[in-house]
Amino acid sequence: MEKKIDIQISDKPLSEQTCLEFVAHPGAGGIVNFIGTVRNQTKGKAVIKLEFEAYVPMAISEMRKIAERTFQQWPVQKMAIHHRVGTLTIGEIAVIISVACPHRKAAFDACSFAIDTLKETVPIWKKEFFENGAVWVAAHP
Amino acid sequence: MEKKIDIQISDKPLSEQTCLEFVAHPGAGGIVNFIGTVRNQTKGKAVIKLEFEAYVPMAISEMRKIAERTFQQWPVQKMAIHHRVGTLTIGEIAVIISVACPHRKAAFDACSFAIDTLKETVPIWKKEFFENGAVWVAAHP
Amino acid sequence: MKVLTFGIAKDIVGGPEMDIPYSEGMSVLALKKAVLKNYPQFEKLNSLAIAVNNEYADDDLQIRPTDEVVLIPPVSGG
Amino acid sequence: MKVLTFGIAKDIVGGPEMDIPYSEGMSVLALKKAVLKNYPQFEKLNSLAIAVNNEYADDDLQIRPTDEVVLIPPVSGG
Repeated sequence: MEKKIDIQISDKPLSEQTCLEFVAHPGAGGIVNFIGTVRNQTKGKAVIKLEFEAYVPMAISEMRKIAERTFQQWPVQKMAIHHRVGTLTIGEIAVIISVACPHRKAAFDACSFAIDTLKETVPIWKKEFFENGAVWVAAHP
Repeated sequence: MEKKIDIQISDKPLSEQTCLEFVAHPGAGGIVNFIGTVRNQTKGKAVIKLEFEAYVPMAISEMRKIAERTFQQWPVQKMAIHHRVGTLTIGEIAVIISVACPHRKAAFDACSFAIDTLKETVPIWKKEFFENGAVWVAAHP
Repeated sequence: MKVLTFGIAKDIVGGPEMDIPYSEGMSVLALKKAVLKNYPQFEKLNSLAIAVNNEYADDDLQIRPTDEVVLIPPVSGG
Repeated sequence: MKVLTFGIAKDIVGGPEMDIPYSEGMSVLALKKAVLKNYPQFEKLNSLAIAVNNEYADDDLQIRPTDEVVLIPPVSGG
């Protein structure tokens, strides 16, 4: 059976082209890609770099669950979720979520759901490095 | 001043990579790309190919208006709208809209608004070719 | 007056432009009526707009002889 | 019992795992209490979950000696 879901965690730069080629589908009319990139600041403080750490087997499993829930809730044809780990500098891609659907509205909703859920459930941790110090994002109130 | 909007109409294959490179911005946290592709069927009838025709100067002008409205309504940092014209086969990319924002919610909303509006206002016409005949999409009730 | 056509309008008219008699101060509405009189098939379309100099034109806009005038049948880009 | 740590949990514990005394039939809740007793800094986190064999575990799940047990501090992927 044709593979409908592609989940990857990688310490190499992510490729939107790879995601797009994976989700390409002759019945697709709308593909929505979310690309999360490293911002140069957080609450006004300059960010120098980021580090992402993952509990890889569980992160893969949770990303797959998100994809499966997305397929259940919308008429998704194909979906890719790629997440980067390791050290990233400003502008680098941290995550790509690509969703192909027959029509665009579902693709927008499904992609938005997927990134929202990823940020809530997938065991990946982001450390932001500033001029003087570093913090694990979202760890403390 | 740095160019914030990139509008293109082209008879060559569109490149999502080109759009992504254009919208890349050190302050961007979320980039949303919409990619409209040619579907293999419409209401169950097999589509063989499509032709897009544009009234180019006005189409460019209307696409620019959409981008400007999008910048007014959301905290958009950069935006690209590329539309293909000429003959396209199944799976080819008809349109790409890329939007970069500091946060993802705005990027989703802005990109969705832009493609909805493009379909309403931009003078581009799509002809679908079937086994036996062809129709200009949306022309008749 | 030369009026440019695209998409289904080109098919209806049988070419990339049509000729409509122009009169000084002619409105967009008057132009639409003249088009419909010459080509009743336009009645069957979902909509018919007129662009003057690359902008959608209101019915009461007066057309000047030098304007670029275009028939805009229902659009379907994207 | 070995408990793996990631992110800020690794910093608090000072390494990629911690050792917690295991007792037969120990629940996830009991494990959490033991972790908090040994490392009070975990109280300050927004949340603290436990994963058992790659799944988020409910408080009443009983941990078996062969399970892979991981501390999951607040996630921040994407």
